[in-house]
Amino acid sequence: MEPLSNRKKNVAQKEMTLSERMYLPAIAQGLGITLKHFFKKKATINYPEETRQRSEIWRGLHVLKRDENGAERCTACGLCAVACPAEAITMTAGERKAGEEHLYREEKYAVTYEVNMLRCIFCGLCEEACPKAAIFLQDDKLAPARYERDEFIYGKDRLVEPLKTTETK
Amino acid sequence: MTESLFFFFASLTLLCAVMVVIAKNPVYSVIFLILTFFTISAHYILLNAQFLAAVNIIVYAGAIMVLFLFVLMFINTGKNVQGTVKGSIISKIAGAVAGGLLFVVVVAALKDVTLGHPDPATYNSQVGMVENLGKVLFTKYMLPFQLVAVLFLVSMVGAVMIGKREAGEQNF
Amino acid sequence: MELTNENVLGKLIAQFGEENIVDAYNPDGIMTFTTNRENIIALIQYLYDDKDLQVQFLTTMAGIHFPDHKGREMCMMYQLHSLRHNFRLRIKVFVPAEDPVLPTLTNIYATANWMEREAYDFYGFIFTGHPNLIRILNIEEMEYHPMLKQYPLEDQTREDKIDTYFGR
Amino acid sequence: MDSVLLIYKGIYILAIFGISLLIATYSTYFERKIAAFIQDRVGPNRAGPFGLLQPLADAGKLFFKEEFIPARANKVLFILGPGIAMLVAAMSSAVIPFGDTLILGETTFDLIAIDVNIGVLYIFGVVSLGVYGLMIGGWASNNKFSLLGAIRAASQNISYELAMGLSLIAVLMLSGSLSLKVIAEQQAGFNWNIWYQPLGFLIFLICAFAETNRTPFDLPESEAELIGGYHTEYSSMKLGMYLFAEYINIFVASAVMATLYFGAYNFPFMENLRNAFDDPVLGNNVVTILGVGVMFAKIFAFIFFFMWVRWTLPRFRYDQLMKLGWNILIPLAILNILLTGGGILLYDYFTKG
Amino acid sequence: MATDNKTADTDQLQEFRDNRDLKLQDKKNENLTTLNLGPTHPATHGIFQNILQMDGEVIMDAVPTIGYIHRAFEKIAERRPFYQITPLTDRMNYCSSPINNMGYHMTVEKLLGIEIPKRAQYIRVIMMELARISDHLICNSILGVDSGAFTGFLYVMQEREHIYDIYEEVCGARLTTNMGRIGGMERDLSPKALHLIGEFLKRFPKVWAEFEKMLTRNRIFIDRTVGVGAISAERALNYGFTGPNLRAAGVDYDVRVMNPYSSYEDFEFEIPVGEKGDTYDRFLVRNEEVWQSLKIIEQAYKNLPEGSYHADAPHYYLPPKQEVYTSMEALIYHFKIVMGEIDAPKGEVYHSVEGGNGELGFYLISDGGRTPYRLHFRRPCFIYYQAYTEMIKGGQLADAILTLSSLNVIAGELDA
Amino acid sequence: MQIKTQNFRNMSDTNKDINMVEAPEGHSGAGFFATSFEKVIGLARANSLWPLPFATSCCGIEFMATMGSTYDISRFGSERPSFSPRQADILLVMGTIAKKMGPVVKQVYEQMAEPRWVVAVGACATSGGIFDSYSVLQGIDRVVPVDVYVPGCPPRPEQILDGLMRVQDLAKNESLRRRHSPEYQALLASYNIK
Repeated sequence: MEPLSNRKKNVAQKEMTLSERMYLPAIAQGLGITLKHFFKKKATINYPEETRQRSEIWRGLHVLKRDENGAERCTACGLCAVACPAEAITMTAGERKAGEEHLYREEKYAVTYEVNMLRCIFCGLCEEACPKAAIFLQDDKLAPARYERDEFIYGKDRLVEPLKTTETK
Repeated sequence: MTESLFFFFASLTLLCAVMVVIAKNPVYSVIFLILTFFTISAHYILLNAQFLAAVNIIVYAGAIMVLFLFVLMFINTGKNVQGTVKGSIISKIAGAVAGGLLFVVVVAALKDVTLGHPDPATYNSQVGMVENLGKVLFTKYMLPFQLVAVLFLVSMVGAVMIGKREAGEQNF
Repeated sequence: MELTNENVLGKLIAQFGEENIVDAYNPDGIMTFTTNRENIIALIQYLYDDKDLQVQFLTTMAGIHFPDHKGREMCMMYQLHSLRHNFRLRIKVFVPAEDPVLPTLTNIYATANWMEREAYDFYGFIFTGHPNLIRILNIEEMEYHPMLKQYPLEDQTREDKIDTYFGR
Repeated sequence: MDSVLLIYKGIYILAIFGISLLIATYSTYFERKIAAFIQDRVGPNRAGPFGLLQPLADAGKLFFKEEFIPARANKVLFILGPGIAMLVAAMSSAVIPFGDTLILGETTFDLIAIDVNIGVLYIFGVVSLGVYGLMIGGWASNNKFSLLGAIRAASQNISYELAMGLSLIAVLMLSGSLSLKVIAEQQAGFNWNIWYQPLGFLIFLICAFAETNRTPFDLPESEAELIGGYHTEYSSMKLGMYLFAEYINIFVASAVMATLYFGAYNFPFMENLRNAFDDPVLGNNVVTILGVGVMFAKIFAFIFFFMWVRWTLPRFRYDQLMKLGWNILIPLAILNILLTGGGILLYDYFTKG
Repeated sequence: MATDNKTADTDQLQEFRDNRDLKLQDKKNENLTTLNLGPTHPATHGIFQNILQMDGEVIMDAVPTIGYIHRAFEKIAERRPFYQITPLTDRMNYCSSPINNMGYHMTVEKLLGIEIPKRAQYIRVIMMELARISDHLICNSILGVDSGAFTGFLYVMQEREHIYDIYEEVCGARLTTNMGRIGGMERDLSPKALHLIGEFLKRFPKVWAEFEKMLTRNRIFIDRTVGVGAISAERALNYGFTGPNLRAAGVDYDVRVMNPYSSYEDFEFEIPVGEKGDTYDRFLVRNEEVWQSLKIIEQAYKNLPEGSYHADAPHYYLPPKQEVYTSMEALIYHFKIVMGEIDAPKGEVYHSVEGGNGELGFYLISDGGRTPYRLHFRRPCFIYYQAYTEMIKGGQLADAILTLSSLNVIAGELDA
Repeated sequence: MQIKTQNFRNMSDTNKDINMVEAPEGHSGAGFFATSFEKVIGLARANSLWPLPFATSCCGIEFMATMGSTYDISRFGSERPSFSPRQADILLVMGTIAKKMGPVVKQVYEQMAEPRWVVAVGACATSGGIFDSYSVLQGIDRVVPVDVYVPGCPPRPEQILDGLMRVQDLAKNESLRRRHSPEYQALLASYNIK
């Protein structure tokens, strides 16, 4: 077929030369390459003892952030649930009562907030959708493997960032 | 010791040979045939003919029977062959008659054979060894040996011709 | 010949008549027009054989379901491409939902085989003359054509979801 | 045969059997490690220090895995298959001289299990039987992939046996003996057969790869095509026996190559070393023990080579494999015989007049 | 033709089934073995089934079955807002998801009429070419694996890890990248990402040359692949082949050149073509394409223009987070976009990109709602696999496996 | 090369157990021997888990990375992928399982020899993930019992290795006779297997 463009470059096969026909030179060459690698430094990372550096924007396990005073940022607007293509987020909203200002930043808050980690595809759309900087996908944590299905419904107890005081424990 | 071994191997040989005939599954037949070759090789070893023993195993058990088995496997693919050969009564009778005749002929031929007993004084136990065998083959039996070689060559050429007949087809 | 949407359309109308080439427009630079199932194969064959056009590449075929268009609910879209002239065109055929029968394109394009099977699988189009019109992606025991708009997407057995949150 | 020698032979045979098993076991480990190192990985390192207990873990697991006989398989043959493979593989190390003589007190011990005068033929015969294990096992599984594997194994082994035998004949012409012990003794010092038989060795090497079903000739079990080939349906220790048999075969093939072409237990300047000792018995024993070490070093080198090649080359296709065997190797082997014969004649002509 | 859809359907179906059974009956030759290749055969690298009729090792006929991972992409796409479809495209050809992502984004941008700044286009080009490299890398090294040479695969997989590092730095994921947004990228290339790309450009050519050295001129490999699974240019076009598999047959059709998108017209590169369209040609073409991709990345990396990484389209492109927290207007846009209430115009668009495997097309019909009315994917693998039967007939089992891996049929794309 | 593994430590622990069996009578009984023997076999199994990579889609590509040099699953003794179900110890289901594929998964599971474990890798295999559609099985635990779930879409190789280590934990602590236990039989029966 005549060319459709002027950028054609034929890479088609060349005839084998005599030395190529004899198998051995190419085999020796291949053996040389593998032997070179035999003595090379190994690329393996000894997980779990060593962990590989992940990028700072890696989309790992979710966290519900607190603000600088330790109050929960989430205001249960539901945008993350709408944005979730896997429909993995569910929540129920509640009104903040008097005296709870140190717990919840806004007047509305999420009474329950559940992420189904099995459904979740870690696409980051919830993080992008959140207008309150409440939900983030951490780069330093991965969702661990577990034995039971129920253990993957992450409620607020596992999602909300621990308070600074508990962190020091 | 040697005698008891001989009887052991002889009976085993006969048993295996009978099993070759009566086994229903052709694959079993082949396996018994292989066993038969082994026991025959054992006889060779009893006769101090180690070379023959080894060659018998290499050629018959190691190569020819592999081909037998190979072909059987090909034929048997997927189908559960029960091995019952359905022949007419006539063929059965014919088989029996032919077998009987052969038996009679063998008996008649061997009736008067006197089994030679080697003289212990002159008997050379090394007669079955490779060196002696080679010497005999290349001196006394030179012509038959060459003829056999030619025969082999002819049969090989014939086999190649048969194998080549299906032109343009990829075959094994 | 420089292929432009206009002169190709003119050529086709001259060949097949105005009543068979309707609704021509360029939504995205690709000429789109509608024809009917009586002419579709002849049209594509003509495009294939014509020395000037050389439209010899079937890019894709897609079924579309418009439940609101009465009498022409089912649409089949053929997108063709002339590699020689880098010219694309899109042909649509509308058929009623009760009678989603179209002639097969497999005699011209081998690639149409599976595309038609896919359209059959998804929408229930029936292609007369197709060598092997059976479901391709779904299990054969399936009783409906899932891409039709009236059927739900979701797996009906899912338990871990509360619909009220998702705005749908 | 006196009783001391008989007991010695018994112990020796057991020892050789044990060593074969041990080497086969650890071959799996080395295979994994070598593969890993070639591929820039570290390989097994969790089971024991450096992963040294890995073969034991595998064996333990395989022993306690469920025995499984497919419903439509031929039960007798299905069990027989791996047994034959294992037995035949283990039998072949009997005639290999792992060392020279060891003199303890009055008695002289030959470091060879059975010194038959047809050692080469024995090896050859036993190796040719090895294919039955694969064939019977593959056929009995009643699985098409297994059957294809079995068929491939059979035709491959038969074809390559021919070239192997022909390449051997050249060595036999040089040595004039079928006994491995004699062949080993002839290569004293640095007078190895490889110097006279480079082409023959190459052919033998290629055939050894084919006979042990190693890449590039691993068609009977090629994973990408036949899943597991003849052992697709095998689980548990029966699979283990097949894998074992393969590694024992590699060990034996390496030993045979070392014996036939690389001077067996001989090493350069061994005579000088032997004479350096005042006590001839001590000298002999030291050289013998060193020789055993040298022999095993050669064997390990070959085993390494087997693995090195496996992780480098692509495999052949069935018809190409056959073509290589019949159209290239066998003519080459015959040519090699002719060359060797001519060489011997010329040598005789010039030396003996 | 019967008017009742259902009965017509079932009658027709029954007739076709009968026909098919008859055909199979004919083929039930005594000498033929039926071999079921798949759906979990190791060499299928994904899931599809082939029932082979074999005469010994030679394949006489094959009946392919697909749909084992049919996931109903097109149906799901009709139920999701535009921006939520990007994660779906990730999972189509998962070896080169950025190309899918960006192809889809470009399609929607075409519908919405958004013009993308040069910088964003160049970033897209870099990402797409990296994706092409990783795609071809897998395909060619898997060809090695299936022919028994496992090691080269692991050598190039290490390089793929470096490509993944770059992805990770750009979008935060390794494989299902969900990269970019409608209207540009979600963030600019970070200095670290730029550094990683530079490193990659330096290191990769050596690795790739080594990989080529291991296989390209090895006679065992040449014998295994030359003449295997060949398809002529005419048949290939009739089957709708595109991409490397068509180019291997000698047709220099490349969407990047024929219908340039995302500034591909700015770059200097060649279209490698083969002659016979066999497995070896496909291998060579992919090898060369990797070099060409490297060339493109190098050019884009050197001439990366300054400017914004996204279009100035507040109706469609999410405002920066900081503004959402502070400005009311941005918050409103933010809500509207996330809820999917963007004003998509009515219309239909077809846009195609040169995917890792060939022309990857998106045919989008919008009725102005929050979701596409219809989104059809032109999936190259779906088209290739159709020709597979024809390509392997008369070959051996081993050929069939190499042909399959050299076609690079990816089940996720095949079944959609 | 530096080895700092806990498994190694465990290994020597069990060696102690074995030694203790040979301790004077009165301290050990048959039951004790049985447990330590079980432990040894458990350890052996844990360090020799041959996977059957049932890779259908994206997660399969990440499994390739797991097998690759950087992550190297062989460190756990699991680099020998057994594509024949008879020889495999763990079934790694990676990727979407469509309803058309469901019976195949079950068949493969049935063909596996005991002991067998199933790991569902990735969102699709565990729950269907984003593919909540008419054609996708919503989690393979509807057809076969799953031992370990690995979330992620696809999981990083680290997570796959994590799942493998969970299986190792299971294997170490499992009774040799798990297969005969009524609970296990009931579990299989609930899936209508055998």
